[in-house]
Amino acid sequence: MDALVSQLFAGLSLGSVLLLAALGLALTFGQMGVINMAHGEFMMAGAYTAFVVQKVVADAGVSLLVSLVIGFLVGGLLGLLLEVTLISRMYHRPLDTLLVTFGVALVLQQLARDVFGAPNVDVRAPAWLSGAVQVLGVGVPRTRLFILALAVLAVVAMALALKLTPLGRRIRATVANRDLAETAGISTRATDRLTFFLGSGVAGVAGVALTLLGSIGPTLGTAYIVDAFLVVVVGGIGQLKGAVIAAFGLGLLQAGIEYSSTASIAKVLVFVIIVAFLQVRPQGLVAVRTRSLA
Amino acid sequence: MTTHPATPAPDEGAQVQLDPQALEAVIAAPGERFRHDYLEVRGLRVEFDGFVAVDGVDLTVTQGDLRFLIGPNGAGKTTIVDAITGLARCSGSVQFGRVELVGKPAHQIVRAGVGRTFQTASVFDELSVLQNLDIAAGSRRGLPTLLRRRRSVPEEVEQALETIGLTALADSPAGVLAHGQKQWLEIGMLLVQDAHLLLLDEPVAGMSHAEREQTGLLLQRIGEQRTVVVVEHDMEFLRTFASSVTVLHQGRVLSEGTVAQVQADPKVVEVYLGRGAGARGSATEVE
Amino acid sequence: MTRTTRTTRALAVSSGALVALLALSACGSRTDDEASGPSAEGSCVETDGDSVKIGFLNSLSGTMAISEQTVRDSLDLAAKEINAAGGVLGKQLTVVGEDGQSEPTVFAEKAEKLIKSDCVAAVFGGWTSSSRKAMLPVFEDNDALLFYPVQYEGLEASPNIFYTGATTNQQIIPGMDYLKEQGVTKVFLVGSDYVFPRTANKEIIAYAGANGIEIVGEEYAPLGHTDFSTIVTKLKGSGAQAVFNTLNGDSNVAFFKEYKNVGLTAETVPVVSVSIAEEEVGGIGVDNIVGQLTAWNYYQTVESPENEKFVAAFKAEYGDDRVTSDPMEAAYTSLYLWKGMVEKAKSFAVADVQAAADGVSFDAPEGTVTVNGDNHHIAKTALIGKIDADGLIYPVWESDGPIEPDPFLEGYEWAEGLS
Amino acid sequence: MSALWSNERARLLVGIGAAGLLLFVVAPNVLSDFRLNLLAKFICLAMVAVGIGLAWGRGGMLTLGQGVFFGLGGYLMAMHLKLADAGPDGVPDFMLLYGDGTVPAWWEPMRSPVVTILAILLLPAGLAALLGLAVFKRRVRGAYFAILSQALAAAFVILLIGQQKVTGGTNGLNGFRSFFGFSLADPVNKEMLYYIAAGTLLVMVLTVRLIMRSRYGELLVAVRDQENRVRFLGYDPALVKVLAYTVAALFAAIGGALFAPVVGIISPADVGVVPSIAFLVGVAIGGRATLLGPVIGSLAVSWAETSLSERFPSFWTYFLGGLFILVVAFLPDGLATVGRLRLGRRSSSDEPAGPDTSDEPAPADDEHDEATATAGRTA
Repeated sequence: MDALVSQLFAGLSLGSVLLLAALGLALTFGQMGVINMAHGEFMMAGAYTAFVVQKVVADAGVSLLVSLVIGFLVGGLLGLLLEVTLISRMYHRPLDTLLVTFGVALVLQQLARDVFGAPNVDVRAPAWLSGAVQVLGVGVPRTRLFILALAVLAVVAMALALKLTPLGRRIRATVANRDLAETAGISTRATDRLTFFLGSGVAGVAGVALTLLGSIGPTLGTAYIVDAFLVVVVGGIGQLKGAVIAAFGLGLLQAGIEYSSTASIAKVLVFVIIVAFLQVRPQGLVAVRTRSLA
Repeated sequence: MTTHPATPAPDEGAQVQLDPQALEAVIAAPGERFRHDYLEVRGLRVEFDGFVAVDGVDLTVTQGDLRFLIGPNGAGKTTIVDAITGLARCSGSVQFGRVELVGKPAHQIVRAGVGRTFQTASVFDELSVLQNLDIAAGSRRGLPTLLRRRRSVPEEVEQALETIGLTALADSPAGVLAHGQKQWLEIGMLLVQDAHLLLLDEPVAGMSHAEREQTGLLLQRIGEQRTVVVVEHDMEFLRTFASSVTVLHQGRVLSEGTVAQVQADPKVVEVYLGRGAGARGSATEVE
Repeated sequence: MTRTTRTTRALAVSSGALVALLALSACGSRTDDEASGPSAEGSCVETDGDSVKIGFLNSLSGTMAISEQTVRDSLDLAAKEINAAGGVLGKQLTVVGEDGQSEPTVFAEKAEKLIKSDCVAAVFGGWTSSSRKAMLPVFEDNDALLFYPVQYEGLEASPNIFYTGATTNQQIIPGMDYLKEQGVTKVFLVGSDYVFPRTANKEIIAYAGANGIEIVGEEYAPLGHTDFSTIVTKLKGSGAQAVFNTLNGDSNVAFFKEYKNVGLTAETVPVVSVSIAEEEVGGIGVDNIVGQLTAWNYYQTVESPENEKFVAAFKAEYGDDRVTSDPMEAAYTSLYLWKGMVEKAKSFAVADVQAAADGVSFDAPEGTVTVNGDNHHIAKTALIGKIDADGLIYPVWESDGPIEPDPFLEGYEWAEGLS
Repeated sequence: MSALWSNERARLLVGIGAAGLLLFVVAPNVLSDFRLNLLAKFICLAMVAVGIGLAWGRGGMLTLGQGVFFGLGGYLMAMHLKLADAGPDGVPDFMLLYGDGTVPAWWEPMRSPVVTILAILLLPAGLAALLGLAVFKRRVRGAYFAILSQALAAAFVILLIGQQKVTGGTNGLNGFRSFFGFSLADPVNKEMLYYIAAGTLLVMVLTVRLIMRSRYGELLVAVRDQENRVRFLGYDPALVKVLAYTVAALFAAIGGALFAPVVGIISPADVGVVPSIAFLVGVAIGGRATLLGPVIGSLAVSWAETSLSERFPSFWTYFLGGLFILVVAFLPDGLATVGRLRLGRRSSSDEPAGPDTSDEPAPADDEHDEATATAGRTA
């Protein structure tokens, strides 16, 4: 029973990490069709932001909260820069954006290496996040709960923003029908930029959160990028709902298989299951049936 | 929503001309071949994520008919074409030449004799005009033939080139063609593909007046032998060339008959000139 | 006409491959033709002038650059010191540096370049097992010398390689000896999924079986794995009294953060790590790892005049904030050992150096080390260290003097049948 | 027509002659043994690039997982070399060290050189065909295909590393002594290996040339640019794509099979996600859709990496990354096409083909959940 509950939490926790990593992608890839391989590097930038902020703000708790905000801005601005300089020219060539952003990822990694040095750096976790709390008789690390909460918060915030704010409406209108949105007086260019800013900003937040769990180094992003894309693909394009289900589903699956076998086998099996799944539902879990030809 | 891209029509005096004589060579086959070909659509229904785009449409088009589908935006015209050709998933029944098409993959529907064009002329821009037609003519080629290079121009391709007046441009990339020429190329591709049922989605969009005239005559001639369905907004074109018209509204058949019958139908007038015109912004399409 | 054209073309295209195959069978030499040694053409090393070339081959780019750059630094330091002291056999060392790019194939390629194009007398470097395995045939085929400075999984002894890091009986087994002395009876094994951890754990399991220790779990994470919640959950539920950790690189950070977060501590369940040295401590975060144990043969805190000199020289060269670690020290030592061999042989020739190697010793920062001429490893003292709040590691236990290297564990009864 | 044809033929013969002269006469005479062997390695990598040029440049299939096929070819060859070195009924050294000292049953067939060569030619290509059929029939394409192929490479590497007893783990397979009976320590044999690689590359380039100029080649471009349009001409685009994908996999496998003896090692580091993308870099820079662009691009990048990265490791990354970004973003046809007159609009990647759906109803503004709002604009 204990094992079951703790594995459930391990799966949810892994799912929340995947979700944070994939949420920004769900926006940029899902809504705009841009395959941003540098998304992982935006997360890396967020993580280094936490490192830098902690140098300035001594208190670990305060600096974490400050970092979340600044990390969002750093990730977002990097994304904005990328959108304005490169991606805006390439909306009709989705596969080429994949390659270009891969090049950007390489350069950003090297930049991090040159600026912060190749060795990993450390960000201290605040005292109120250390240790574990008892949930259903199982010790769950507070950091994991924090990230779970953060992921849920981010999803809810994004869903609300898309649904309720004028910006969200503009994004949805643009995604749904670019020409019509244009004629309705929406600046689709500005909307694209904002969408990309938001999506990349969430990557920055994810990066800050990841400092609580793992290492902070130039290659931090590469560990997550493939998984994050798989979440979006499995979830179904353009679907926050799908991404949420996919992230937690894959998290639980990975944790479950890992518990009864090994991490390596779990990883391979999850990949195999995803490929098989896409055979059955190439459009992902939650798909919008349209006349578009994807 | 503007339907017609503001593509400049090719120069009025362009040398390019359709060649009806050559057409005769292409479709010279005895009319017998097409005798039993007719399109029969029953209870066609297409749903997009809860939104019903086509709702129980019945349609019968016989050989020799030049049927026009009209209706305001969102009426489901293109969706019907999509459903017939296997692009949109649908329920109901679509039979052509007594072969059930619903449920077949698109390429097999084509092999059953159904051909279509797209609203935005979709030809292979990077390939030459000749290559475009050659590909259209070759869906039954085996792998050994495919893996060899083309040594000579197939006869039907040569004739189609003449028919659509693009012989001189045979080796130019299709991407450089004027809009109207691309539309003709698409029609040429349908001809070499030996389609018995031709579904044309706005074939004269963006064409000059003279080009429309020529295209209309071409379609009329083709329509004598084969089954032709045209989705079109251009009312003048319709009045000149349609032999029958089906008016669609909100996914249903609103009215059907000759041009005169349809124009006199009060329901049609209501949809086009009543509330529909302002709301949908399609007044221009009605003239 | 068509027919002929195609035939002609087919002929033309296949002729290339055909010619190559024919040529191969005509002038290629079969393996079984002759048992000729590879170095038929002889070495191209220049020893006539007043300098001699040596090669340093470390990853300066890619994932391993973090670690290997530090090794390169200490190699450079040793070369500088040796040159300042008059060189080797009166000849100044000219260093040819190459980047292995963290890729085994590049290591093989660059090793060949150093040997064949640069004509170096010896090559120093390599870190991962795969880079060493990739270079091994190159050094054997060209009869050249490699000095490899990193602790590794053992089960290897090439006449063309000198291993100046620990083999398993100088690091893994002492680590277990220590745990046994502490009365630990239940050990959990966690490692990255690759050759070193798998081999090490195989030996640990055999050791445990012979010493009444129960292995309560054995878990492997893919390289670069960052989510350890499941593994740590298993660990926590296993009743382990100690953990033997062979995780590599970034995974350590995620592992120790998770370890701490579920409430495990060095006091309740200590972790013995064999891949965490001084420079990794900062990246993991001292908070997360303080009090945990490591098994090495050298720490910056070793108290000896040689080490004080080494640390001081290193800091003077590269800055006060730099730390020294076991692989760095082993690399530093390797250059001095080669110097000792060359001077004993009074020759730079590979065969002479090999012949002179046995018994060459050096008062290294870690203590006196001696080359074993049979297996080309060196005798070294094992040290168990504890990570302190200042980020340094302090020895808490040491073996009874230098341990003779035994890469195939031939001297251990329990290890029979392992290899 | 006939004049053009013979002219073209003359150009072809001159091209073959020049390439042959360069590869078979100039290079072996100018380069040292070491450099020649290096060139052989680059040539093996260029073989993958030729295949990618066909699949991606001509067919629009951006495959981020060619490392899988490269690795399969390499490992199959390496298995044979290890078994051959071990002698009849012998056990490869690493299995003695890390495994239980027995050769697994699925290794046994590789003792035969004939079976090995057949396996190299058939297994990876067969896998590609099966995979391609499964994926393309379900119309998984564009970005989805790219990501899926990347995931495949990631899974392949984890599998290789995890099965150390039978694959050598991270160390891979290495330390080959002979190649079909010829000692690899002998420079003469290494040189012959180079000739084989160079000849093979030449054959591959000519094969791709034949394919590009065949009707199938035209059809492939048509599928790349307007997949649905091709479907509505009565073809099954999946089959068209599968063939090109299979050929690309075959080339990658042969490249891998020669890579193992040339370099002396095949390991997970050569076949994973990053090397798989690295294969693309040369192709993109050289010119993905051209015949020679991928080959020359790949050779040039390999060469530049070797000669520049050791001196300027950090600068090299910026340079390569920057060049890659600029070429893909602003010169999608690669450096091979600089100065060539471009005719017409070029859509190099697979845009959604077919009709724009302009009479699709505009989604309601805010009543529905995101589901309705987020339709459309997918690749």
